[in-house]
Amino acid sequence: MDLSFSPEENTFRAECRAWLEVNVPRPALPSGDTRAGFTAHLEWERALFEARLAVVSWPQEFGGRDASLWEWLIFEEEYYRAGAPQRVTQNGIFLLAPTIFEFGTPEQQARVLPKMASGEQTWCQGWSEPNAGSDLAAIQSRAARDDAVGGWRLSGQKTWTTRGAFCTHLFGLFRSDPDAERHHGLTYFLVDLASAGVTVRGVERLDGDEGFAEVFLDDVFVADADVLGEPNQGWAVAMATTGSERGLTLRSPGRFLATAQRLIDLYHSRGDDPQLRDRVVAAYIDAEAYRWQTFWTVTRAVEGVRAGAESSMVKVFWSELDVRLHELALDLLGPHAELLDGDTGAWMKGYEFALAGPIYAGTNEIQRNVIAERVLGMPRR
Amino acid sequence: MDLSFSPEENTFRAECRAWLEVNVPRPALPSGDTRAGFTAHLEWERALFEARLAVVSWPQEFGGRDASLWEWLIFEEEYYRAGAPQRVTQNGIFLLAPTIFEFGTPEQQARVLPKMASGEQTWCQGWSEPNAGSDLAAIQSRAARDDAVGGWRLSGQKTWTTRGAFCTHLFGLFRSDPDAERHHGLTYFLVDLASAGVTVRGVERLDGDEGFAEVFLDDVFVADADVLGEPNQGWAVAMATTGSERGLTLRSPGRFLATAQRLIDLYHSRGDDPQLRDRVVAAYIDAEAYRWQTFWTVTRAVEGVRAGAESSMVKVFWSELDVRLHELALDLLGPHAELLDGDTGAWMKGYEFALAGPIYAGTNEIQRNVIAERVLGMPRR
Amino acid sequence: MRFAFTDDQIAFRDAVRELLEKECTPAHVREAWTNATGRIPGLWEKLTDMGVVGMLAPEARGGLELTMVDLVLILEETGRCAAPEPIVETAAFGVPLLERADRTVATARTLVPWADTADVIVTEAGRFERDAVELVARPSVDGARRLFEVRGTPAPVDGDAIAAAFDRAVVGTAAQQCGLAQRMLDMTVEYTKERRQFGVPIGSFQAVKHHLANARIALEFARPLVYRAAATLDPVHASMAKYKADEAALMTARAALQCHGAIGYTTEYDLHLYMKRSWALARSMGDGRLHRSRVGAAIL
Amino acid sequence: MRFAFTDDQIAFRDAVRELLEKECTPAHVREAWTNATGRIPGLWEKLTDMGVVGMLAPEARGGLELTMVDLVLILEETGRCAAPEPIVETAAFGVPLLERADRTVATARTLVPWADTADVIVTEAGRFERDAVELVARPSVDGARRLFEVRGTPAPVDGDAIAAAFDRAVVGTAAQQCGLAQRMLDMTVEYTKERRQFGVPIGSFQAVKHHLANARIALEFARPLVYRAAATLDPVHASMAKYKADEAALMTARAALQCHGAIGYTTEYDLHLYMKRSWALARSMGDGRLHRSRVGAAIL
Repeated sequence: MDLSFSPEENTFRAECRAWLEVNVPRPALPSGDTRAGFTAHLEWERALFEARLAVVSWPQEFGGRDASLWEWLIFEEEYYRAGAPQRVTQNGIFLLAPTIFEFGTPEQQARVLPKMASGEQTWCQGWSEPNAGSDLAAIQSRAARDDAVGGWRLSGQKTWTTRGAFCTHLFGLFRSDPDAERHHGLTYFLVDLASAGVTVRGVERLDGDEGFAEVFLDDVFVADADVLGEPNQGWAVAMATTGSERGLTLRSPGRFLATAQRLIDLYHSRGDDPQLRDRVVAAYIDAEAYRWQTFWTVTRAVEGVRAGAESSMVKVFWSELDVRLHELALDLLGPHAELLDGDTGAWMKGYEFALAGPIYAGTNEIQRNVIAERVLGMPRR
Repeated sequence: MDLSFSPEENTFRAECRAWLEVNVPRPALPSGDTRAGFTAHLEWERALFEARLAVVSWPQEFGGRDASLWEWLIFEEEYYRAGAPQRVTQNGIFLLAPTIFEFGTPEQQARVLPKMASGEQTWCQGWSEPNAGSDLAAIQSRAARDDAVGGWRLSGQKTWTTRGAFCTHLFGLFRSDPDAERHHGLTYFLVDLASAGVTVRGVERLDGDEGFAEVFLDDVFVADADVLGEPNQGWAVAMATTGSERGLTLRSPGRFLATAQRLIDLYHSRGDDPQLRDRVVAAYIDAEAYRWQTFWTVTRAVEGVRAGAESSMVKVFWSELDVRLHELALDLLGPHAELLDGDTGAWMKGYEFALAGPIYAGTNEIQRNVIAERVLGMPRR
Repeated sequence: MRFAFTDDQIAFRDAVRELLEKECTPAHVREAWTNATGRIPGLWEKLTDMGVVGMLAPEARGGLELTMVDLVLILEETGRCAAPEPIVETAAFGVPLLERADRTVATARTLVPWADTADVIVTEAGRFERDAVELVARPSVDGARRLFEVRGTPAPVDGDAIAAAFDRAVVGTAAQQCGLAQRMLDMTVEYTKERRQFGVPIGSFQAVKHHLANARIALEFARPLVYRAAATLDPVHASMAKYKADEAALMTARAALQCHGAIGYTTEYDLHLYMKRSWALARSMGDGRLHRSRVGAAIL
Repeated sequence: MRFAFTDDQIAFRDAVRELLEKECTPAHVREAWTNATGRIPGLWEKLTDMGVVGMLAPEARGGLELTMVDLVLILEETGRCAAPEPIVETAAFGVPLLERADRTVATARTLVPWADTADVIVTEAGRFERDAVELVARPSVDGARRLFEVRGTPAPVDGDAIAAAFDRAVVGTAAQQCGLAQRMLDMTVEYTKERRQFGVPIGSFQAVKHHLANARIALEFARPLVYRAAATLDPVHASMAKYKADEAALMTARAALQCHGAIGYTTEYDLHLYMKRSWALARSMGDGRLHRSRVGAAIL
């Protein structure tokens, strides 16, 4: 057991910290889930890309620096420590990219990844549908084969598409074999949202931002080159992405440690409060627990052990910790908790944002089923 | 809305308080769930009966004093306030008696109730079986008709029978129609445990007391006079008892208010502790909430509104409150929590006892299903 | 002992509910999010005409000379529809304090909702007349709660009278939380009966059932404390009521959102109107800390 | 950074597990409830022979000269089987304090388990030799934990050394709690797979699944804190570890009992052996209050 970082890792940390100190936008950018904010965020992400910090763990040819998982973690810790903005490119980088690395052709990798890293193309996830939320396998949107032009025609409706109103591209699952049921006969497509037949309608989220979209597809043409993996194998391809979303890559411990530290600052700014002190301590310990569980998992990942259903435990823990951290902040703020402005207004916005955690990427109820059935081996029914 | 008790009720309260002050055994009796303790408890219950305080709400002819529900509540508050012993006759008085009042013949009422009130006969509940716990309708014990002698022959096994090793009689459900399934074809019997063919084996509970028993029945004869309600209608008859067990009559608010008050005394004896202060306050408020919800329910009962599935809410609330109160006491005791002796040893015993609450009389998981389906009207499946 | 309302009280409550179901729909509340006042045009007059605003005022001053027990049921209804009106502030706090029913009152310890539309403002600092204050708007998460910092020179007020008025407002706010919890619970039960996933209504899943059963239990044990406090007007009883009602409302809001899933997370759906009100009220008229402290000081 | 155990450490752990699965079965633990010592005859010698007791002692004094990282996995195993032995007290606390492996040590802040069978007793008051103390037996809810009040004249001990020893014992107790949680979880998963009600295994009910999933999550996030603390031996890290491990063990005990139902409530069934140990350990070597205070003092 060796709990120290190497000199190279420490150098990398120093480089990240120094660059972020100078470059993180002050004052903070407006929400990236508004049209104006999204544009401002893309500028920031461009700067990050130019410093080769946008996708540190990717190969150099696609804009990364071949960083190890440890370096990626270090980058994330520094990123959140510096109070840097939420990444509006994250659904592409964290959800689509791992799938492209695993299933994409060299042509797809070369075409998609660099523009994703630079923010030139932005990706949203088109999985949920009005009747397919927790029950993802109930997808009804169709992909009809069009042999005449060597491609497919997509029709249907996707919903709860995060930042769908601002993104340029969508990745999603469509039913390519109308006779197959549930998770059979689905295909994974990459869709340019500027294509003819696409209509996007922004939907306002709890926090007032237009962070969701409904995407309507009416006979939208997609070429064979934009099928990811094999036709009708979309479920297996998508499940790799699901692992990423639930697991390590989306929610780095740096985020919750930074929130816990802000909570401690808030606690101090309000004067000692014996009624809430213990809850602050407990929340901080939980953020530490999350960090060390991540180190444990990363060590195994580095040694080639792939996390399976364990990632469901991670998703439940971070999403409920995030809610707890913000609830506690609101309790500390007392009568000022409802305010959206001033020094502390970010806590209420953050609370609203945190409330999405236990719902998206598979509700925590579904995750607990997965933990019971696949980690503990309890009977499905 | 009138929140005052009448002068008569206050007089009754004063009478109870005065009598209990003089008569409650000091020091406290040994546990009623041991053989020696059971005998000592019966002596106490006899004294209570002679003071006409054993069954205040019953008609005078059976040993009561026709007290109103309000007077019964007053008696219970005073009983727990005085630190009087747990009632070893309670399963008869609170679970069987309401059913006998509703379904019993005048002969059964006259034969069973006075001896129950005086403690001459003691009753245990024979419902659970090895394969019928939460799923009560899975009862397999059989009642075979014996026309030759005008009665029935019972065979099978009952389990988790509280105080079964010490009681003289058992009330229970047996399958009288072997072709009927689930809750059909059951009959409610009153069984003398001294009958030929009965074997009782005591089982040690968590707290080390022999508080459970297994009751084996091998061709035990029971006369027609000991069928409660109609043959094959046992389920409907028993459900009336279930309502009592879950609802008002078993867990009077006095019990939890008395526990909350002892918790406050314990808190003071340890010196102020800001870490645990809030939890003590919250627990006390919950005990008060339970009291006022009871007053609300009793008012409706007095006006003729019968509680239905609402009693499941009561059962979940009191049983989890009881666990919380005791957990908090153990946390206050810190390193002394594990001790079984001394001034504070009763808290650990009480904790073990409290842990049974969320399990018996229908687990709290089942109760929550009932609340969702029958109070809220959510779909069964 | 009779811990229940009279038929008259229930009938009055039902009449107010009927009014509010027509005049304070989700669409009305949405309007208040964006209009100039944060209130529903005309609603205050209708409530005044029914006698709701002046329930606690002397008959001679235009009131009904009723008690907090009568009022508490009505305030629960104003919570149930998330009425964007200073009704607790006026009917429970201000009217008996001023002994008149014709002035709208806004009050809070610090940030005062609907201060711009009130005739009289009362804060910890004292009493302000409408035309002698400077108001600085601050945005609440609940768009229909127009919050203001109040600046000016207050007139002193009688401390005991204010304390009694505050306790009535605490009970009134607790009653609104019960109404909000009931609304969110009802909406969610309906939604989970209709919404199907995996081939069945999601309300048939045990996890969903248990979330909502827990919310229902919390409400069941909060309400009697609120009604008791309305009858006794004891400050400690008021604090117990607020503490449990806040708990029920916050727990129900969490359960409601979780059981709805993504649709509950949009502002197109109505749930957020009630959820955000419950978040704000939980920290208004004394938050959990304050009320637990008051109870603790009395019992420990 | 490599936050994992070595193959050798795992192999040693497995060997100890194999021994304990044979020599510290539920039947053995039951015996310790009723025999004269509260310990399992012969087990201490076998643990000593394997080198477990003296892991942290210098080689010259009969030890293996290993570290707390090596020991923590072993102590987790002693928790998993609820070994009724002063192994944390001796191997983690006493051996490195005394720098020798041949004396059994009993220790606690107040009530000392297995004090009657130890060579040396250390409390907050100081150090007692076995033959110079008066011991007053007190009954623990865990019948295999023989507790004693210790009376006599202690020899003073070095405060810093005691503090370091205490922190090791805190980590060791936290490791035992993880082992206990794992055992109770495993037992309950097995039971709920077999036990049928309503025509299906009770483990197929979502409420049962979620109880046990919650226990599994708690354990997942407690263990790394325990291993981290074993590596750093930082007092604040030790407190974090104990706090989370206690939480995991207590939560698992509650879930395990609830999912078993009545059978878990009998002493004929084995669950209570582990459950009662976890209740006792949660308040030993510093309870939640102490450890939260230590963390709070460091971070706030």
